[in-house]
Amino acid sequence: MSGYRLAAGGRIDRSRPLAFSFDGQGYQGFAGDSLASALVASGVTLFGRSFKYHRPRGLVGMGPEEPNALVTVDRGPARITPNLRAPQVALHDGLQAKSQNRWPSLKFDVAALNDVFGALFPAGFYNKTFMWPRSAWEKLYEPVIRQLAGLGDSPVARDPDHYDATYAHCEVLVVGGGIAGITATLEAAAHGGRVILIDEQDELGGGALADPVQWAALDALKEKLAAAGNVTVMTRTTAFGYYHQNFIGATQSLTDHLAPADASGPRERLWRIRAGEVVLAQGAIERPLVFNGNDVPGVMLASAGRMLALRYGVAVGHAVVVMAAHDSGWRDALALAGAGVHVAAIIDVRNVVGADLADAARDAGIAVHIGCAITAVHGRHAVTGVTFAANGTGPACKLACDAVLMAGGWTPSVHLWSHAKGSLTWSEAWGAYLPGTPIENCRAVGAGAGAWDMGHGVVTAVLPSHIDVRAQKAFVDFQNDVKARDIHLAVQEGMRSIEHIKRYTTNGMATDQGKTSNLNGLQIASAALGRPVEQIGLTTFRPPYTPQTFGALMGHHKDALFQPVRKSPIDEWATEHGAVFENVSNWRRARYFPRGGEDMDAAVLRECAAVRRSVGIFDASTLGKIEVVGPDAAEFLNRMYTNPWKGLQPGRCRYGLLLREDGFITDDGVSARMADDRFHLTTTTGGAARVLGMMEDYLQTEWSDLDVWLTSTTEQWAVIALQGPRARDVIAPLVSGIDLGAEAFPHMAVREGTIAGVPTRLFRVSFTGELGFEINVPASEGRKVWEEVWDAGQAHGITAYGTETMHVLRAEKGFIIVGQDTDGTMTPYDMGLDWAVGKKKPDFVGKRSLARPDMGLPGRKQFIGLLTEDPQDLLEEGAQVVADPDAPMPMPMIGHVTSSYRSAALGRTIALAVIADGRARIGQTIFVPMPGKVIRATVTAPMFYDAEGSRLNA
Amino acid sequence: MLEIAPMAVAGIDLKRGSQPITGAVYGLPVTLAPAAPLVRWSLRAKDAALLSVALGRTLPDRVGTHHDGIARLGPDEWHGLLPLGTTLPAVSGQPLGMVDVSARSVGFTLEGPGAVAALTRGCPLDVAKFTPGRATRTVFETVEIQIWCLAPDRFHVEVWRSFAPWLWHALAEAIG
Amino acid sequence: MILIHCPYCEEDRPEVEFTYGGEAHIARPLDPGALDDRQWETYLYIRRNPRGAHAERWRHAHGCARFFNAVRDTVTDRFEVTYKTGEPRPAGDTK
Amino acid sequence: MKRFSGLNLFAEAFNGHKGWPEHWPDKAPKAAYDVIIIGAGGHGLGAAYYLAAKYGITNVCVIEKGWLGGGNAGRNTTIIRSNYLYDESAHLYDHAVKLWDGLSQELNYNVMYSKRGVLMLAHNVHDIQSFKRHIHANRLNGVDNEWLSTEACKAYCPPLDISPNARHPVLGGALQRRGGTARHDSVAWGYARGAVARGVDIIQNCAVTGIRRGPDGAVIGVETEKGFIGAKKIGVSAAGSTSLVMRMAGLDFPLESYPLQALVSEPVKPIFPCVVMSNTVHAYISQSDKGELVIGAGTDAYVSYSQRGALHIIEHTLAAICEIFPIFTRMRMLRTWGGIVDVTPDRSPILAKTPVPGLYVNCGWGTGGFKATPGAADLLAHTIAHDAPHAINAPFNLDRFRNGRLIDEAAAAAVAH
Repeated sequence: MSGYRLAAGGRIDRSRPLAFSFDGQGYQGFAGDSLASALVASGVTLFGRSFKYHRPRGLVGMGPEEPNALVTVDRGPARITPNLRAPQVALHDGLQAKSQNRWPSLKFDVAALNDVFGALFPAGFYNKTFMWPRSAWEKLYEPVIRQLAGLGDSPVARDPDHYDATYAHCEVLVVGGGIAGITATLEAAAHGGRVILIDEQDELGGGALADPVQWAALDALKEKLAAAGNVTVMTRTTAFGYYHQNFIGATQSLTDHLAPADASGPRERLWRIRAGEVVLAQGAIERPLVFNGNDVPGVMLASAGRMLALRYGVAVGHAVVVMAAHDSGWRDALALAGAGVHVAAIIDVRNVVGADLADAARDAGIAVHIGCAITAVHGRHAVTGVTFAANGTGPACKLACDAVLMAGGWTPSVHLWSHAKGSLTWSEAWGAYLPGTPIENCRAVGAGAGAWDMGHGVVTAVLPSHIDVRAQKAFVDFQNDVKARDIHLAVQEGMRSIEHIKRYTTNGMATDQGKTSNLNGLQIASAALGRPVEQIGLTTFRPPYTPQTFGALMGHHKDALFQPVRKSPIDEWATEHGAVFENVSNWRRARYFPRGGEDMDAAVLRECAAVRRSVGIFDASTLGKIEVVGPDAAEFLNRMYTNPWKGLQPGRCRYGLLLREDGFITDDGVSARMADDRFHLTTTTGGAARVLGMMEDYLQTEWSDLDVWLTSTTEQWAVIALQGPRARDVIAPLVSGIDLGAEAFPHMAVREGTIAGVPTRLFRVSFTGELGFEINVPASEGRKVWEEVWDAGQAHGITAYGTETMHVLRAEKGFIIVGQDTDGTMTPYDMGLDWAVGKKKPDFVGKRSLARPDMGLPGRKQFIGLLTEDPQDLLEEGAQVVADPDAPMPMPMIGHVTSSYRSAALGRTIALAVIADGRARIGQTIFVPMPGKVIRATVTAPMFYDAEGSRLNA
Repeated sequence: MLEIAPMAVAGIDLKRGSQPITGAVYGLPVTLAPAAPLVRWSLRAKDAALLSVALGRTLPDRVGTHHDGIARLGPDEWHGLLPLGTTLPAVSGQPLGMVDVSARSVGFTLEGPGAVAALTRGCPLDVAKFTPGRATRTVFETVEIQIWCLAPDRFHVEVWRSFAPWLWHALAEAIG
Repeated sequence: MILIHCPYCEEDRPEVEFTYGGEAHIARPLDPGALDDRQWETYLYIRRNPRGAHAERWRHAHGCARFFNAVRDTVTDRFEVTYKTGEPRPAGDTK
Repeated sequence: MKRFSGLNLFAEAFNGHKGWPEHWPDKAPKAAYDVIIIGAGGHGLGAAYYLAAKYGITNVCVIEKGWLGGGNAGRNTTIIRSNYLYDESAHLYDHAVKLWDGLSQELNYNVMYSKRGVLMLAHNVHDIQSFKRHIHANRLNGVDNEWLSTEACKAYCPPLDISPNARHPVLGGALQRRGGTARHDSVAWGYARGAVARGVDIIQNCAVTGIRRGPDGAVIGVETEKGFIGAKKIGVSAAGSTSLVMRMAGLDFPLESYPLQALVSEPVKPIFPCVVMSNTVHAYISQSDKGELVIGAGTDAYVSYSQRGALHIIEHTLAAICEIFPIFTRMRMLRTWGGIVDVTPDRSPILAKTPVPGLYVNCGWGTGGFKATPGAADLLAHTIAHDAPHAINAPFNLDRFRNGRLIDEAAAAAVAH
């Protein structure tokens, strides 16, 4: 280990060495180290490459503000995480990290050529070039730019980790576990109620962790926290977003700080916290100084140097120079000296500095240069020295050193405050924005509120220098390579709003989101525009405060728990009998039941033939059902549906058609009147929730005078459709209490009795054109009854069929499927359902819209049948219909195919379509142009089988 | 007629558990168990008194509370959770809506010091303030549920049948 | 996630229990047939869409299941008041 | 206007780039203009550009209450496609796509239009029927859109999970190869620079407070924070704020404004080659040239101008993205933001004359306005210049809400039965 680890001091556990690797080279650190402190201790200065110019970069900060030291951590197969900030990666034994955005190696990166030709790539350069030849952008320029851009590599395999989420509620939430935050927590706890304290670091203390003088007090405060019964403390937890009404999003890291072998349970947990009051104690972030060469590895924030020395026992260098514009730099220098770090000099841009500081520095043997500024930093992969001059313009002095600490003043962290739309006020003293008036029940304390003694300082946009700012490599946004001169260029090119300057230069748009660059950028823009900072405005703070894992935000909703799959009571039977399923809205339904290697066509032809020949059984349980009960039930349905309902006798069923208020069909279904004041409605599978919501809307907000109530019974009833000439024979032995005779129990009737000993609402209805029943039994009994009917049907050659066969059979009869044959733009007249519209009714939902001028004009699409001239030609659903296949493009289309099947009963294909003035075209030939061929078809009525309906009335 | 790649099973095949699961949330023990079969009624009326008479039972009057097996879910809506065998009186012609929905939902119980934390994983209500006697419709993540607080640390959770497997596994994960 | 005070449950409840119902106080005409096309268009489609106080309908779909009305500031998303269906819109908020 | 080119860039490199002039100089408004455009987004700036460049009307002013390109133009997910179902829509959006081609050269401003392809995933039989209907209609309209098998989808977009046991298995997809992305800021800036170069004034940070009409009812100008500005004609292209502006002219509109959120991940090396959309799972995603995954969320449920969104919308969006692309669960969300989208009853735009003489409107683009930018801009300019709509935007009038001739793309997608 090199000599950068101090002999003593810090909060690391020197008795627990940890081995780790960076870019394949082995190093050693101690328990309590971060990856950054361990690498600095090992003499590493070069951490990464910048985004644009691929310049060599070192550590800048020791917290979430770090722009340069981004690494990829590899925790084994499929556990690769890019772009992690080294100072926030807790060291564990066997940690494997590698640098990013370089090729072939960190020390030698070919793309650093960008830097050599950097003058060609100022802010916004990409708008100005790469335009010729036209095609070259996608084929040449963009691929190259993409390859050079990006930082780390994305994971490429499914993440084996899982994530968790929870809500939480408290009376007071404190964000930030520094002295101020802990104090606020204890105050709140004293008033009782639930208090939550969260902090992003792995131990409480915040800035005090770099100030051993406060450790004793800190420990005392922690003991009080532990003693308070109503306080929950969560470390490694980042409050990333402050949403409406004190709703805070936070993520807790649970396993990344452990060696993979020791990790178990979820990797991260999302906390969705509702707080009565929020106390923000997020502290402040130190600002870099903008000067020529301020990005050479080894130039970092003074606060980082202090944190390394006093928390981690690491010297940032053997000869350290502090470049200060703020007293805190002096305090840090003295603290470093006290910890045994050799501080060669303090250079302060100010002409006057407190005598106490100057004296203390001299006493500590530190050379002091007041009123001076660094004009150059020497070294490429590490600092070798600096050149400085009085006022930046006097005679140049050279100074050898291996680290430069920048103390540019402090920026209170007002991120969450701003998420919550609290106002900000400009503070000259801080040279930063401070929290003003909140909107939510929220307050800021500590450094984050500007209520902390950081000493005094001056704000300098760019350090004074004899070098033209255009010639300086003075960086503002390190990661995005934004230099002071880029901001000048943006202003020169007419960018006056800070939002324009930000977007034009990308200042503050890197993964640190401007934590170190926003304020400096603002100052430089202010100087360039000659307007005070307050008039330049401030870019909006947006969640998240720091980048947050997709997985944590995904929470429970992964794999099997992504979304519920709704299954009917018959689903397991279908699975056991080899069903192939399809998703229909959020249900899954058996689509067909292949036997011995059948494909869908073969299976469906067999199932169709079986229903027409003998009997088929079908699971219709997913149909939506609504029980409508109350004295005004019939009146209510009369207003909702196009059909008249008042005349319907108990025990009878009716097909109901439902429109939206705009006159277009939204749902349909067969409904039964069980009693004068009780109806059993059915809806489409996908429409159930929508229809119930729509009906509740009218009932509650328009017709609240009606005495009628709606109850969803979709899941109360399992529905077994038994269809085919033998249907009656199959259930006869199972049914009691119901006369199944054709006269006693005609088509479109309903009866109550029992089947297989289970109470049933037995419907005699048919969606197939055959004699048919729909057996409604309580869902809990669904499978039992299904199996009894199945067994009873064996003697009759009963066949189970799925949704596809159901579709074919109904198509042979021209029954529509809302959502397939209609698309939300079709009226009852378009679909030939005039008979379902109550002509005498003064009103129903959608009636008025049907009278709008264009709703009755010729040329509207109408529902018809199609028979291809070649009976084996199967039209494609969705195929477009034209009158003239030779018309030039764009070819006028008159409609499209909505349903198309092979019909077993007809021994040919059939199709349903909606085409302009379709009913007037019956008998005519239309054309369906497909790639490579045009299919000819004849327009027919949408009815292919048993037009007189003798079978379903049998 | 569209041939599509056959889905052996659409979605991962969750099944509702039938045996109790005991686990812990943040170290607080909790047991998830299927509730015994119950009779369920959806009861609707503008006039609570009329409904009370028709049922021959006293009803809870505050929305969000339950009493004697009946919860008031809304101003005109009550929900009964009653022992098997209880029968719904046949009433007609009155301004009442009474529907037997015994098979529509299934019930789970969550019991133990960790019950509140388990529910809070996916329920946005401040469940800790949900004292015995409270009952309401709410959600667990995207799934609608009813929670009835039966005793301190003891909750009955109602969920529609087809959502039960998802909810069972979500709760099992929470306490696992 | 905003909190909404349900006037029927008489407590603040989380947004995810509710569904939004669009602008409030647009009563369906008693006799739509008597309206001309422009009046019907206005009923169907024309909305105030104000920047500021907005009277709107919500339904406590996963709670008491009732529709109710609210006045909410569309700039801050803050609810000024919620009230039961049928009650008039509280005065003094028509920006 | 100093010409942008690699050569000039090279020359300026030796001159410290001192030679680049302002894109859009600050102007004080003149007393009157032939045309005032309200709203300096891509659509409004583009309309000003085409008025000057194509229709010979240069005495034009664009008034913006904030900073140009700061609304939805700078907040969208930059998706470009034209594979819409109805003839009217297909022609409208394809007009835009044709203009996207070569826009960089026309504006002498690289808008980085990248034809990386837009792939829409089908997850159930209903999706397939709907997509096939689109594909066949597009083919006969001369709009490219092709069906890809499940395996072809995977080949086109390798991060895609095509496991048949997924909650919503990928059954195929509709691919428009000409679809893709462009750089949103560059579009607004390129039009602004081009318009200014042709004599157009751009007045930023100047809210319109009123629309003044003459005795005959026709517009005569606008009241603004900087005083009255006369105008013979006024084009409104104010997106989410359109209802408010139209009310100044006494018009109530069939619009509602909803919050729409989007987010980007931290940048990574190229991993995602195209644009993928899934309506069933509610996700759409692409990767920017910078390397960020650009992800669109759904709209929040309620009318709002707050430009804030709720966390649960982001949760659902990322759950959906990770369901289709499980390799991304360890990626990290860098930034979220919100926009205000103005939505019409049929989810199609309004690009038309209004009942007020001299007042023209372009609004109602909902979540799809960026892709239409050049087309909408050109057609708005045409409609203003001729006081009559172009054949392409004629169907997108206000009358349709009265006579019922809606262009309901959303309804055409229908609902699962």
